[in-house]
Amino acid sequence: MRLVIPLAITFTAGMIMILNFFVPHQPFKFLGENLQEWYMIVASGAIFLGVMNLMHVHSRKIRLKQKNWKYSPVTIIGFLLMLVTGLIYGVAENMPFDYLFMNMVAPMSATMFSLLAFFVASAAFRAFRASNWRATLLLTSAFLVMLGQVPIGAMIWDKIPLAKVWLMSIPNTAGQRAVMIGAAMGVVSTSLRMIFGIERSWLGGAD
Amino acid sequence: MNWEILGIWLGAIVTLCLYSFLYRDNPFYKFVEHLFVGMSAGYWVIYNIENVLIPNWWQNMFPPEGGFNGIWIIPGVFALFMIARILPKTASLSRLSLGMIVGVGAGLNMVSFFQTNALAQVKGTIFSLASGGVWSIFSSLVLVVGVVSGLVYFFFSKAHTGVVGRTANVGITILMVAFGASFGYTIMARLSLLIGRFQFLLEDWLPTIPRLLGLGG
Amino acid sequence: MADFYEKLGNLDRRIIFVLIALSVMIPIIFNMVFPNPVGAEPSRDMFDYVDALPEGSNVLLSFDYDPSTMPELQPMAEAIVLHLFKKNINIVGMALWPQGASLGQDAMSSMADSLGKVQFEDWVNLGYKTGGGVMIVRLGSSMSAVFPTDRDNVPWSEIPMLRSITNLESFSLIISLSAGDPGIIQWVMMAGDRFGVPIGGGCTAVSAPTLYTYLQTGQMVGLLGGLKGAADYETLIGIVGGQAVRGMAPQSIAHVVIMLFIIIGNVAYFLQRKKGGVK
Amino acid sequence: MKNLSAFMIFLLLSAAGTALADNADPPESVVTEAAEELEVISAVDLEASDTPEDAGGSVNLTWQMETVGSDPDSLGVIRSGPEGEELITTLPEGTVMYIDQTVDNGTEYSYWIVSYSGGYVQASSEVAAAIPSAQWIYRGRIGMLIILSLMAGVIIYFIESGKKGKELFIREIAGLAAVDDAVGRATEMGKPVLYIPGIMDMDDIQTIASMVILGRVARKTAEYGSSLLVPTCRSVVMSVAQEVVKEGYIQVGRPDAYNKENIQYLTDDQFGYAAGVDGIMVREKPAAIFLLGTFYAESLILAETGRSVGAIQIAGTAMPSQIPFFVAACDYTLIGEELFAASAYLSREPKLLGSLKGQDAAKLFFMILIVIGVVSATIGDFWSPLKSVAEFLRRLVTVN
Repeated sequence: MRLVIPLAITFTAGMIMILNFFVPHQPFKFLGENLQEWYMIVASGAIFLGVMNLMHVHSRKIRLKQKNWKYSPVTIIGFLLMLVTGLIYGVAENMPFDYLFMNMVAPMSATMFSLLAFFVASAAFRAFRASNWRATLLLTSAFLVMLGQVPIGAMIWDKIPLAKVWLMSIPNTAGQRAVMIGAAMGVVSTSLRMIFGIERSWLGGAD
Repeated sequence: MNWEILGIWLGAIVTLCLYSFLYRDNPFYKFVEHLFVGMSAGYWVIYNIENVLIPNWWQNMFPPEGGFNGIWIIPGVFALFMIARILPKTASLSRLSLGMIVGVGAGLNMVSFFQTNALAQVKGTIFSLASGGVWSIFSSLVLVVGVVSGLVYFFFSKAHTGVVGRTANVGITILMVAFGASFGYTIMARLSLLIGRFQFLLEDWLPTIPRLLGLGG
Repeated sequence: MADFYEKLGNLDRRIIFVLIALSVMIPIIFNMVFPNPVGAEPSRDMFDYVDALPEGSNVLLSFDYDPSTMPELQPMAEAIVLHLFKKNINIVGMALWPQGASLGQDAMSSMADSLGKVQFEDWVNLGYKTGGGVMIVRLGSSMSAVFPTDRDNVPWSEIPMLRSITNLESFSLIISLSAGDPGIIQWVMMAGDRFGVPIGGGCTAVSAPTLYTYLQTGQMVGLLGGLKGAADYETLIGIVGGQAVRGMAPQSIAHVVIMLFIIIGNVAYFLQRKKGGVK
Repeated sequence: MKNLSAFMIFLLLSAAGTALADNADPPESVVTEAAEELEVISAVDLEASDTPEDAGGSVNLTWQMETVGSDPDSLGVIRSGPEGEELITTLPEGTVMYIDQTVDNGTEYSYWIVSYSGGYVQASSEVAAAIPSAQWIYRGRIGMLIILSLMAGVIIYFIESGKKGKELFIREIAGLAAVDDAVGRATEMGKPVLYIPGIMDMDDIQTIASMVILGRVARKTAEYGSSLLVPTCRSVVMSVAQEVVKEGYIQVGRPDAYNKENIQYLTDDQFGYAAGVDGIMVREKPAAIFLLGTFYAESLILAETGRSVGAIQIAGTAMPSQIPFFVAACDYTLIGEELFAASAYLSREPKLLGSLKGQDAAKLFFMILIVIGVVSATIGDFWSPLKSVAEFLRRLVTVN
């Protein structure tokens, strides 16, 4: 019983979403459009669950004086800072919340993102070794495309940028398509298993 | 107090602290990492309230022009069920909400993946090979063979031996070429991000130091 | 000696990090500009096509992007506008993205001012219209039905340069500067495939690979991909030290550094294997 | 001084000039009046039709404007129906279409367009009528519906035949064969296992697939007795992960070893999450890291840091743009569909293996479709009857 009702809800919601795509008639149109919004609301509301967990984990760390507990207050204060400024002053431009976002959260995001420039370099150095013929192909095509991206490629041979375009438009498209079509089959089959309750371990139930 | 300069300094300090991670884990990184997690969690809570809960839920239930729309109680109840997890007694209610979320996700993904990832890609691969010069024909052939043999690689119920094995080998080869190309191509976009951060540090932040020390304008 | 190669092969990644940082920092500090030779690339095809257009032809330039992709697309917009003006080609600007209209206005009016081009005679900005692909199909039958006025509400009939224009077939070329959807794909499918108008364009580096297929099939005459495409166009029309070309200096050095590391890694790997130092 | 008086004269002159210009207005209005003598243009070729493929309650109107004559100030749409005749909307001049969404299904409505000029109706179009109705299917999606039902049928058939205990073969998937080793190694070294389920929410099918795999991994860690850390980027994913892991521990009889605190939410922020997970990696030094689910740019930030702490890394995603980075930085990578095959592979349950066979049949169908399509399109260039075969196949897979 503890699984039957959730699984029935899953089945109903899943079927409505599928029918909504094929059937313009009511009630599927109404239900389909509403369900998507309901989903958004439930997922957004759930964020409180997450932040309660975050606060719980860090206050526990402080209480039990676990390793690195001294940093936990930073997380809690940072969280409260954004929450309070957001609730009191709102999110309009040039208000404290926006100021903190623009001058702290956004630069932190941009900096984390930019770490990738270093990591692509170290990953390329380590992974691109011609240890077997497949690795050699991976290495060669990456190398050619990199050469084609910058002026030095055309200086060496003016056909190199063309090789880059070919690699990107032919083998890359072919590879991406194969991955995408295959993945779509996996998605259809996984969705079916969910909707028909064949796979139920995600509910914590025995399967 | 100059808020603009303070903002630049805050941005520069957190930037430098995060970069220090490249050397090794250290107290500066730990501090900013914890700050980042906390602040961004707070940001997303406010974001969800302002951009989803108020416009998509509250204002639907209580329209600004007055009245009450009872159907919007349903998502509210589902959201409460979700949050009911914190109490062990009511925790199992959250399964109902999970059931709904997974159902919507599964149904939606099934049609959209099938449409854009399968059918649209298959359609893009149905074309005449006999156009353009020799090179163009060769390229088209590589594309079609690549897609088909790539799909063979994903066969699970056949051992990769014999003809299937050889075709799957062609498939994985093309996949490797594709991955290499994609990797090499993305480097430029990643470097652009780094250039952007360094421009901030060198062109926005550094010039404020002499100004703060009272040197120059 | 095998020990040395092993060390080389397992180089501390922090050395790589430092070199990447330096290769980006130094060109910024010294404001370096590198030569940017253009090979036989889609950007050259694009340039050649525009360059071969006869004087006085009409080109539709659609600004299908917003500020978030400006670093890549705005240099393209400026370079293309400059080229068209220099060739005395009339530009009809429009946008499939709301904020594109004002970005296009910036590019066209600043270039027009410096070259003495006259609004409504040499260029016009029709502004933004919603509807994407469906709207483009309508443009195929009548331009003035979709754009009764230009961006500043000047009626179609009062704009001299639009007298010769009825529908999409009045244009010798359509150029879309595209950051996503709607963008080049809609122009190719709706304007190119249905009405046979040649399509060219510029796009972000991320979306370039998907669009290369249209070059293969001849559905596009040329394409500028990302910063490199913008830099190519600047070089081809003879701008020295343009925005995009300057951005290529740190890119070039960092790419070379990464490629050198790949070479070092492989040399070390092979020498080590030759000595039997590796499994 | 001389300059100043010259300036005054200039000012006076220019003021006079402005006044003169003001006086020049009347002739212009004469021109306008002359234009008004032309007949105001009316709408022609008015067509009213039921809005196709909708839930009803809507009528599409399209028309053209006459080309010769003076433009009206505005247009009015008049509707005649059961409630009588009414002006339903006024539109700016130059408009050529309108959708009336205030009608009832099954009732006939008549429409005409009037041209206003100077506040009066100056011209009127012909009348056009339509009966709005609701449709039961999007016609452009019938092909997709057929193919999808076919595939669903095949997959479900194979699942059923799997349930009946038919022996099913499944090829080796290197990344999944290594799961046991990875967990075992972590146990030997006394280090934790880190499981990262991607950054998307529970509505994402890759996250769902990842949760299923997490259940299997949890059972292994429970059996071996190593600890399992699951930091998540979404609250709902955290909840599901807690359920799944707890269940896994219960199933192997180790509910005592389950630690809820190990499954924690960090932040919804993509890079905030990456920063937090990087911190966990360098401090907890896991011996095995699983990166399974939907990943975007953070994929390499996580994988490179994981690599630097010396963990065995098993990654898997269906995001084509991120696979190359996992291939470069991880020990094993599940590519695309392999991620979805993982739960079947790890559990070896016949019904799940059956669904894999169904997927293979679906792929075979598409491969045949592509090959027939390409061959007929190519030969069709020289022998036209085959061209229509290719066209048919393209239409079949076209979705509108």
